[in-house]
Amino acid sequence: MSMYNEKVMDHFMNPRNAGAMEDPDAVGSYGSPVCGDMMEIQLKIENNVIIDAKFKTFGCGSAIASSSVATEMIKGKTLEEALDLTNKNFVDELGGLPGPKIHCSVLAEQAIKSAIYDYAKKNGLELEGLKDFDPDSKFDDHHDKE
Amino acid sequence: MSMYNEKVMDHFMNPRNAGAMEDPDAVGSYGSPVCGDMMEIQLKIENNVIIDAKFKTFGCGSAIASSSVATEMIKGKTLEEALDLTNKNFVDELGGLPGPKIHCSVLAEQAIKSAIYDYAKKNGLELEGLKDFDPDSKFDDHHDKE
Amino acid sequence: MRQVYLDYSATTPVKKEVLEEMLPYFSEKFGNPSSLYGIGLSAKTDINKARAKVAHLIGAEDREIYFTSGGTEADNWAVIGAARAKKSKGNHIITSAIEHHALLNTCQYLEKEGYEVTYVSVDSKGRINLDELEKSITDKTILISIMFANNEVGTIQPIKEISEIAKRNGIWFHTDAVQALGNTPIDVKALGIDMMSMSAHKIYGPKGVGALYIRKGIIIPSLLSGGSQENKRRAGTENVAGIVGFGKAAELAEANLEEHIKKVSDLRNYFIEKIKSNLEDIDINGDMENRLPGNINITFNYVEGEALLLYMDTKGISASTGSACSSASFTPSHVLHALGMPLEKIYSSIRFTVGDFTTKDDIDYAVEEIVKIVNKLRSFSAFSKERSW
Amino acid sequence: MRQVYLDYSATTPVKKEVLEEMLPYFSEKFGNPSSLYGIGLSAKTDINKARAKVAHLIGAEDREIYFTSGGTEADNWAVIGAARAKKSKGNHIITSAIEHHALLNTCQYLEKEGYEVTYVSVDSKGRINLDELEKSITDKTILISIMFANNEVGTIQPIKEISEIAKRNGIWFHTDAVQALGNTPIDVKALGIDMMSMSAHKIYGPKGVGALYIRKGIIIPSLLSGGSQENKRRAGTENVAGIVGFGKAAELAEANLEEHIKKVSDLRNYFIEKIKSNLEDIDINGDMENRLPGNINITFNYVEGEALLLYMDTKGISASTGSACSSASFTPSHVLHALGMPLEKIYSSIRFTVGDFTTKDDIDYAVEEIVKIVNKLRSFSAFSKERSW
Ligand SMILES: Cc1ncc(COP(=O)(O)O)c(C=O)c1O
Ligand SMILES: Cc1ncc(COP(=O)(O)O)c(C=O)c1O
Repeated sequence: MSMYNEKVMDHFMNPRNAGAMEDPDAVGSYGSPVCGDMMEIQLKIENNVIIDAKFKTFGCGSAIASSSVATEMIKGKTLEEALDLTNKNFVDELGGLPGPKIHCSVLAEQAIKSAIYDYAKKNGLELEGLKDFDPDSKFDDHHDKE
Repeated sequence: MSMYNEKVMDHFMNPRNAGAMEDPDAVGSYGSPVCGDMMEIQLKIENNVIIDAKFKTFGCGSAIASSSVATEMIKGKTLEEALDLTNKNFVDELGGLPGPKIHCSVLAEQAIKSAIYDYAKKNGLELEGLKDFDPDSKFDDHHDKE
Repeated sequence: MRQVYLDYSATTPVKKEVLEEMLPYFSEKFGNPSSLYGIGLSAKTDINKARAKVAHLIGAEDREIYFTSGGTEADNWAVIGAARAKKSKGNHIITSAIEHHALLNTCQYLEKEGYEVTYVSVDSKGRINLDELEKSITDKTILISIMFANNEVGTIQPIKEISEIAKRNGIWFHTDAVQALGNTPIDVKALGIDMMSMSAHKIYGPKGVGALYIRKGIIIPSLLSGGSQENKRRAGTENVAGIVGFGKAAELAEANLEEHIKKVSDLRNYFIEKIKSNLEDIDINGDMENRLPGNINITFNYVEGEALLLYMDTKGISASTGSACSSASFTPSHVLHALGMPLEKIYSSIRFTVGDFTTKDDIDYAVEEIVKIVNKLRSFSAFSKERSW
Repeated sequence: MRQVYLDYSATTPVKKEVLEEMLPYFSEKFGNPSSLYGIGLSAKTDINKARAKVAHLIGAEDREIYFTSGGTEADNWAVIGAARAKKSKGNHIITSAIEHHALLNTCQYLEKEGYEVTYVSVDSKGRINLDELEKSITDKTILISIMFANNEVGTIQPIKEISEIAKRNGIWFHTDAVQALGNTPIDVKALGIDMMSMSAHKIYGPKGVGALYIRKGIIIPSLLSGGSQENKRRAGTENVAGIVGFGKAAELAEANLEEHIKKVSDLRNYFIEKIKSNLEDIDINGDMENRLPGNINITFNYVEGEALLLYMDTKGISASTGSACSSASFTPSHVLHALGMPLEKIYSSIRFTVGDFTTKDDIDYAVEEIVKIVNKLRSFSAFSKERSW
């Protein structure tokens, strides 16, 4: 018996794309250790398409599982497609997270946006999906305070 | 298992001198149904000595056991000797009563005094032991109120 | 010696099926339900299964059931909780004169703090006066708490009518259903109940576990604060085995309800008829129409109750004077008093309750012995038909 | 899969001897202790035998022990009871920053009512500052409540010194000994304790039963009112089976105390040595001198605690982050915070507690698995020795 479903547990126990790559084209991160969650993401990008992704996460089960599933989902996607993905897509792909844990999936969404922003900046791209992205936004404590 | 000791239970289950006699020389009572305890006592008296005693009691286990043991104890005693007996003697003879039940033994002491008073009145006796006895005293609720 | 237990209202034995369900939770599935690992989470799941069973028995939603340490805690919580939650609205509580001490003493505690309490009277059968209830409402009234069924005389109150009065006046309605649960159909939604107290040990579950139904939307502060158990409303590591047992007992109560009521009320009526035809000068107290199926309350005139109980005990027959918790305190029943009975009759009254394990044969034995005992005690009582009180 | 339970501070399995003692009280000896007949009176007697055992374990008199539904109720009762009893003297309570939520939340509840509460700080090992304690006393101080031993880091407080400060200033002293009971010698008289909370399920007894020691002479109002159980100070039909189980657990705890402490602290030290020599970048939190024998609290730097717990769970290893009851609430431990630890370290801390059924072999297995897990999680953590937080 576990608080997470089987799919979450699988992504958590056998995270896909965990680790680092050489010479990433884009790097992003989100979170803060004082909030108990921090994700770093690295991307390889060719012709506007994400051809590889790696993550490093300090965080709870749902943070790690979201990192895993998110990196899987963005591979093969164009940058715009990747920017369209929200934490809800990751949660759905995972088959759901317990209520107080849903916010942890925001980590992946924001880290991905941050990496693509890094790439856009370096390559002078203007991407519709980054219109509202503020790389300096304060990291909100996305945990439920109770 | 019972709240009373064996001796009390014996006097309660097999009360000595329960019932009534013909032509008693003295009759007394104490208690009130509204207090849950009432004892009536009848005595046969010869030469100042109690030669028989009978009781009728409406009351709890300790009231009945005290009635039984008290009537046993006064048989063969002179009136003065009987008047000297207090509820403590009955309790001791019974080997003790539970704390909140000790007051029930007062019933027997007072009923005996009341019967001897009846006898003294009818026979013009003046008994030292009745000096402080007030036959019209209000019946105090001798139960612990809690 | 033969044992005939006729005090099911005081407590019931834990049914075999209930105990079996509880057993694994002591030494194997012993995890703390607040833990994140397997045996903790599964304990939590099993508590919630029990919650669903209790909820189903009374037509509530699962999340409206909060487990407590018993009926007493549920009563204390409901009343003190409502008093604190509604402090700004008012300080007046309406209850009845025949409530259990868990309720009455809590009200008295609040009275010392300045709350005002009206104790609505009951008629000679133990039914509350609805008119008086409605008239006693003021704009400061914050709670009406009237028990579903009385523990001593078994009278069932007109709950629906009371809840309508409460609703009409915008007042919360709590009911102590400790005795009613499993003994009469209860649908909290249809009956319009806002809060309801329950206890496992009256329905063949374990002692030390109960529940408060709190209708969703009602917010009262915790009585026990601390950890975040019970959706943060009742702190303390859960009595997992006890709760699981309560769940099973509730499930059985629901499955057997009709049969239980039929069987037990037949036995009750058989007892009453039999004792009536074998003894003179007895009164049957309470209401024969609106009555718990197992309850029998009899005045054995001229015989003091405790003496009768003890004689019965020596024959293996268990019954009680008034409620169990006041049996040891030797004070005359406030319930019979509220029914208008004179003290001497109160002292001479005994409550018998039959239950699922009672047989006709038990009753034959008990009545036979009781008749002998009453006759013996009457033979040397200070009172009698001739010398009446 | 192999199961290694390392969370004895969250709860313990009921010992076989304890369960055996409890079993007859469910369906056979099921009488209500307030009843006057045999099975009622014998239940009462057996409760009192259990009371004597609990009293003996802590050097109290029997009548100073009041059974409750657990440690939480005992804590709530002691604090609210003292607050109400001493209202006319003052409204100031002193406690510590590292108390269990059962105490802290009760204090917060009272603060809302206008009481004032001082939360004395602790040093980095979790020992309270005695100077600060004494200085915070005012003429309005009515209660000092400092836990005997902490549930997260296991630090044992200087109880005698605290009680002397309390005595010197004429203030009642309550201590939450839920974790200390059965894990360190306790003599309430020698230590000068006025009230003390206990819980059965931490000493191999059942969940849902505890006790409050109230020194004779101390009078506080009831938290639960109703029937006249527990010498009229704690109402509610007694959890007879639970109380009997608590009694047996107390008896065993007393008989095994020395052996238990030796065995468990040896295992603890073995665990700590072993993990230290197999993993870098870990911190052992708390005080190695004044510590509960079974407590181990470790920060695994760069690895988040919940993730670690879940990986451990898949290997059958049970432990917890902070206290069990806050594990499910995902808030960083207030205890580690009070010790001055930064948040990221708090998130990376795990409490292990070894107990009577732990073996050396269990620890070998657990440490081996934990090392593997920590290394794996570190391999893809956002932080590391090189990229420290
Ligand atoms: C009507 C009623 N309310 C409350 C209670 C108290 O319940 P518990 O014994 O579970 O505390 C009882 C029984 O003792 C009862 O009969
Ligand atoms: C120090 C401390 N106090 C109080 C409690 C609460 O006790 P219980 O779980 O019996 O309510 C606990 C355990 O949960 C504890 O560790």
